[in-house]
Amino acid sequence: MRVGVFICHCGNNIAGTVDVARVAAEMRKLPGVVYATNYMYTCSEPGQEEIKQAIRKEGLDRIVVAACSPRMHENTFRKTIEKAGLNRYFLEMANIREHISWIGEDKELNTNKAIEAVKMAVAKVMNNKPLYSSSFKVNKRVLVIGGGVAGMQAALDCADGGLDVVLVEKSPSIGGMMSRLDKTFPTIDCSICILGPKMVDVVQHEKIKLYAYSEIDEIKGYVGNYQIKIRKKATYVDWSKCTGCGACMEKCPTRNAYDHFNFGVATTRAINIPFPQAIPKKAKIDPEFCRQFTKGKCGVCAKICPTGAINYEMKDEIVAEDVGAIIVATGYGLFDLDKFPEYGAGRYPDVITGIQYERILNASGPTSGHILRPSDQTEPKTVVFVSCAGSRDKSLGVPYCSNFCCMYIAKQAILTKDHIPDSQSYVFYMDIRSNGKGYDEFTRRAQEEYGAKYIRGRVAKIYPKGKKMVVRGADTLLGTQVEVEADLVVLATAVISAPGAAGMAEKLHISYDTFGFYVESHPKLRPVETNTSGVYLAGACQGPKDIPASVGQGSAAASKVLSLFSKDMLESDPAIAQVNINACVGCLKCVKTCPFQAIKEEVLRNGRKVAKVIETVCAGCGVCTSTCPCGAIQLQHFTDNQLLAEVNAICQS
Amino acid sequence: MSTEKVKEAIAKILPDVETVICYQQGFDGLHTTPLFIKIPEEINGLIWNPLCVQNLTSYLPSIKKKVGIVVKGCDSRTIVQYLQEGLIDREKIVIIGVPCTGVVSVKKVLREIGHQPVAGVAFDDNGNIVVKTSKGDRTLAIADVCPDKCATCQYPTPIVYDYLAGDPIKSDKPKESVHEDIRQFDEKTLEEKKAYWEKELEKCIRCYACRNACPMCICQDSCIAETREPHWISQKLSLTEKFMFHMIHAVHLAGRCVECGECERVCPMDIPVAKLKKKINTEMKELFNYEPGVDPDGKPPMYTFNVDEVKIKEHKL
Amino acid sequence: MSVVAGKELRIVGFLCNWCSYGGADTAGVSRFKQPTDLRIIKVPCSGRVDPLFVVRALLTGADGVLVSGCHPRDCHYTDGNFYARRRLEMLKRLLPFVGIDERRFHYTWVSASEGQKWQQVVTDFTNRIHQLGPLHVKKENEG
Amino acid sequence: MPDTGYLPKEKVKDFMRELAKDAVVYAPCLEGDTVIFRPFSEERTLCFDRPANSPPKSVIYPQSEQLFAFEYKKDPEDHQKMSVELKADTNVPGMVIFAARPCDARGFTIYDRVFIDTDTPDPYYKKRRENTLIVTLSCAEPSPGCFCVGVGGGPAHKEGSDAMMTELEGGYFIEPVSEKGKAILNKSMIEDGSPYLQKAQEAQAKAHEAVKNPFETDKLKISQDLFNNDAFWEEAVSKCVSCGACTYLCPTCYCFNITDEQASGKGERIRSWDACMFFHFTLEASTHNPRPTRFQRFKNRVGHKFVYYPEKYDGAIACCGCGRCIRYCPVSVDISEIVSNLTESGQKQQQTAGSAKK
Repeated sequence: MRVGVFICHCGNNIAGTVDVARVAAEMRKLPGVVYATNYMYTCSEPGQEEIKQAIRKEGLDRIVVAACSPRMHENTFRKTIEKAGLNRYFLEMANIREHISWIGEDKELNTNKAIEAVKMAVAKVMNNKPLYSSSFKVNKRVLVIGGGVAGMQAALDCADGGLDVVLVEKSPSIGGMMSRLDKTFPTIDCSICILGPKMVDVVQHEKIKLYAYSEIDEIKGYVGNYQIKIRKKATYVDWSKCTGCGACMEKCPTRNAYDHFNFGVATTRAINIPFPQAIPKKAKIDPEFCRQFTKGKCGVCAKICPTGAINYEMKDEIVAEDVGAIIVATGYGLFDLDKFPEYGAGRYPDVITGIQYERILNASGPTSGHILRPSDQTEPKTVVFVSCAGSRDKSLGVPYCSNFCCMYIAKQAILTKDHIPDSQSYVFYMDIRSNGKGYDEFTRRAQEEYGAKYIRGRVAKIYPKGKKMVVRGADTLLGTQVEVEADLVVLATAVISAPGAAGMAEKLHISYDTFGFYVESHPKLRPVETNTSGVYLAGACQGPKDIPASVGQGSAAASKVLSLFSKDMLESDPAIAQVNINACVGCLKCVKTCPFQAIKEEVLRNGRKVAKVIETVCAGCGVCTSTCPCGAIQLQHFTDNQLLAEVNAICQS
Repeated sequence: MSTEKVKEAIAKILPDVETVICYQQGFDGLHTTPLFIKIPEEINGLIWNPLCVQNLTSYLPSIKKKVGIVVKGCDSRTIVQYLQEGLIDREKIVIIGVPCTGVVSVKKVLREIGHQPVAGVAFDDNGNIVVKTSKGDRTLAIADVCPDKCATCQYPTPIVYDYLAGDPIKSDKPKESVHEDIRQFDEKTLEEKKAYWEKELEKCIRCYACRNACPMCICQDSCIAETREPHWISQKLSLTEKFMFHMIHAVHLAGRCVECGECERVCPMDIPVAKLKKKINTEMKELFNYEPGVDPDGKPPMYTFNVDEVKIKEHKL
Repeated sequence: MSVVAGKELRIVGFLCNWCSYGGADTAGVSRFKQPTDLRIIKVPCSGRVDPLFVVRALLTGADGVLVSGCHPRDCHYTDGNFYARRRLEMLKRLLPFVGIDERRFHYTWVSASEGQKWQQVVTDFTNRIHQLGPLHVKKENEG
Repeated sequence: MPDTGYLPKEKVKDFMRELAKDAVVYAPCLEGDTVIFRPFSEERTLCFDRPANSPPKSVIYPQSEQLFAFEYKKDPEDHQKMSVELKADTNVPGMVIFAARPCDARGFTIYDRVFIDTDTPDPYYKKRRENTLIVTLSCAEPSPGCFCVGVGGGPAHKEGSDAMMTELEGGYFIEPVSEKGKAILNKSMIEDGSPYLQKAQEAQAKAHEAVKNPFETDKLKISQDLFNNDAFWEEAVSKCVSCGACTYLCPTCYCFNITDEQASGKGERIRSWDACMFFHFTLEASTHNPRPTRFQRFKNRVGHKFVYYPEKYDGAIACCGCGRCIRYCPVSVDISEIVSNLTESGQKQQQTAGSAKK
């Protein structure tokens, strides 16, 4: 065996705290290693060329690259050695950057650790076997989860690219948060006016199959071949008959149903169409409030419906869809008002959230676009906006910035002045974050042209005084206490992950961070991919994002799917389990523990029972290998002998 | 004694099976050895007494034809565990259960009589074994020379059987007593325990009698103690390798050991190897309320999980 | 010597590829300083970690072994870490019975985003092993 | 100098201390209930009253021994060049096996034919054998399963011993067998043995009487028909669990395996006992195994001892009848019974029994 070792300086990233030349020199002393060198940037074009040259010149048959994390460049170097004629699995990487040079300060210790890490990689690579991918057919359908603006954009781009799209939205209408907004910054164009046509495009696109008011029940399979179970929630209205005429809604005797679309700013009927532009424009019954369900008798809507669409007996229905890729665009949630007892939120009707204010501003909202405060339906003259209501507050578990509040507060201040010219807006802020195109100009306009008074400081307390709300806070620039008597207080509540985000991630087998936002493959270079191949991210499910960013990511995710589907066949990862039938005793414990049902029983010609791996289903976790008592089933590339070689390299030297 | 009842039961099932596995007299009075009965005449060679210790069920998985087998309460746990793990076909086994009041540990008897050659053995009606040697007779209470497992036996009557030779017996041993020896041993300091195992395992000659006699060691010819692919241990006779082998045996039996004690009974060097497995059983009981070989519908805990593990707490650093 | 005598002890870490290896990467990217004793072996899933690897390491020279995987419910392979949890807990309880201090073996869950937690785990575990000192392995007895 | 010696019981330890001055003295010691040959030291408890669980064979023929250590070395000038450095430690201290049983000592003579009396003697075995003095203790009564007289030995058979002790009331009568053995009579604790000669001979004769010969003849004759009959073996050893207890406790089994163990460019070649009872013993690299079943392996064990070895070495049986394989067999397989059934007289008995069955 002729092992070649390449130690990367990574500029000063590694060489700064690791003596790379010494590592290379030590490696040259190692039996089996016939070539070892250090190089400034191994991942660079000339760096890769050097590897290829050395393979040819020195006749290397195993390669170790000591550089950054294999999560970064393993694929790069696999391709490099493949080009030089070696099997791609004859590569091992030693992570001497993330795991060594960046975290240790002592150069001597770092260097020794790097030597050890490379020795382990050499020990492992000498046990590597050539592995060959097989290819399998791709199901060129894509599932988009979430029908907000990001999901819609992704669905449309995929559909326009010729793919069949299954779009699943959990609420009764697509449109997401954007459909609730009044105007959008920094252009002050009408949100639904630009979103509405997109929504229509979605529903009319022949390549898009829309499941509204539906949720993902189960996801099985792997890239190219996912099996999805979708739960169509019972609406109690047969949507194939419902024309969306609204007669039922008009006659429904229950008037106090919670209005999810309007975030409780108004009430709605027990049977309702969420908003005029809803797509699909179909009615659904909210059994929590419907008298037919709560009291057992009513039946008004059933009587009134001209098409006889009402069905109180309706049950959830499970439908199956097979797809080859998944775009996750499940959006975000908002911090609960109850988290701010000091702001009286939830107790005082005139302390509301930003999104509730959007609905009040909106012409199709409950107040028909007139700004009326919830308590007495009067026009507020003094409006106080409180930014960072929860955001950037470690004690509330939201240390991050919610990204777009600064901008929508400026927008809402402008709109308030537009609606009520003699009004005065105050904005309590920590910092103004307005770094998008045209954003800073916009916040300045709010202050300079629309006279919004920006006070840098936090609000300590809000309490009622007569009909007014007193907002007491600090002005940290002046170093004084401020009190504003407001008619209406709007809290820019923190953006949090969507409810149920963690559960969805678990179904998708993708990672999520402490806050429930989904983790991308690489924060810079693979921003829409996840670590589960075939699953992509779009929009605020990955982190707080405004509309342009969400749309951009939707398109990006779509382009990833399109490029994935540009091939008819995909290559399978050969690092899967393999059974040595001579050693297998047929106890089939591996069958019991395989998380993917990828192992089955096979009877050999001599009648002996053994385990058999279904190659396309095996995901390569290795649970079977650690289950098998006789080592007969081995996860390729992570076999017992490979891991033992690493253990021995550490423990026995 | 149940000897006649066992013989009757075997005569009854013999036409229906290929072989009936039971016991016969061994090379001396203290030892019995398996008897494979194929024809009725061979039934006369059978014996049944407290020296019938060996767990005969370990022959079952390798036999393809229909067999009959004689089991004590403890032996029947192996059958239950085989059923849990799908290692035998219940249809192909006819079980003659014999309620048991306790067997005799040959090693303990030999210790009592100073390892003298035994001329003969008899049993009286008061639960004693009478051992004849050249230096005279020695009467020992069976309860004093029984294997440790008998002292805390919870299943004197077999858990599964097709025929029961005798009347069922209920255990009179408190349930808490079962793991008492393990808890007591665990009270020792780490250094004491380490020294204990080093001294004991040092004696190991790696003959693998413990493994080959173990009914739950299903790998047998594929055991990783001998393979090089994978190469877990070498053939060196170092303490480390001996230790490693016994840890392999114990870990592979986690949640599966039916505590028949065969590993310990057969060890020519008298190493208390069953203790390691019993320790894991104690933990399996504590963690998952699981006892191997008791419930045919049970699931071995290492091959299943709960999303929320009530008893497993996250460990702090 | 695999470790720098007097400064380091031998600590072997088995990290799952998707969460904890990523978490260690995150810690690196964030330049969260850590002790240097740990040697990392990458495995696809904590469910791949046969408890016998831990035993082997502790018997042949490691002073401490750390296993880290995805948080329960968050396994890239759905159930791998559920199996790992049971097996590793079993091992943790078995070790003191054979005279090995169970504190020398730690298993935990660190996600790819938890760089800071990883730093804490490595620092605390390394400190603990240093407090316990080298694991005295009896000299090989040929016979 | 007298021809024989006498060692009073109270001087045994002194005598052993004397021997230990320039040799490692391996003696049967009690550990729990187990008797094992251990290097003698003051804190050990000696146990002479029954044969040790394991014979002292590992003293001369270790269960695993390093043949040599190797290390791959890189040429400092040219790292492409590599050499292998070999190191063999052939130093063997002087050793004494003390109070082994005559059968144990006789076992070594079976090895000698294989490892020493050949064109290519094994240097490791030879050196250890030559450096070892074997002082045996004749057996006063047989242990369970003993059948030494059936294979040409006996409780006071001297083949293989350098000197033999016979226990009498107050001490041990000592007969030197070899030149090496004679030397111990010089030790100060040893008294003149001639007054005890007769008593010792009586004791030895009595002991000989007490041992049963399962074959009822001194000239064993194995029936080839039966030996080559698979059905016989299947029937005879269906209970065998195929472990290595019989082999590893056997003073005459010498099969071994050679393996290399290597990590990080250095390692060792070791020779370790192997056992024909193990599946892996004959497993070929192709995965084919000529002896896949337990009965085939057992047949080999019996065959080696009672057929193949005698064929090769002038009728010498490779079994010393110590009975350990019977005593310690997990399932009480009795090799003496099997061999006795394999003889022509046994065959006749079997046939009559078989016809009665039918």
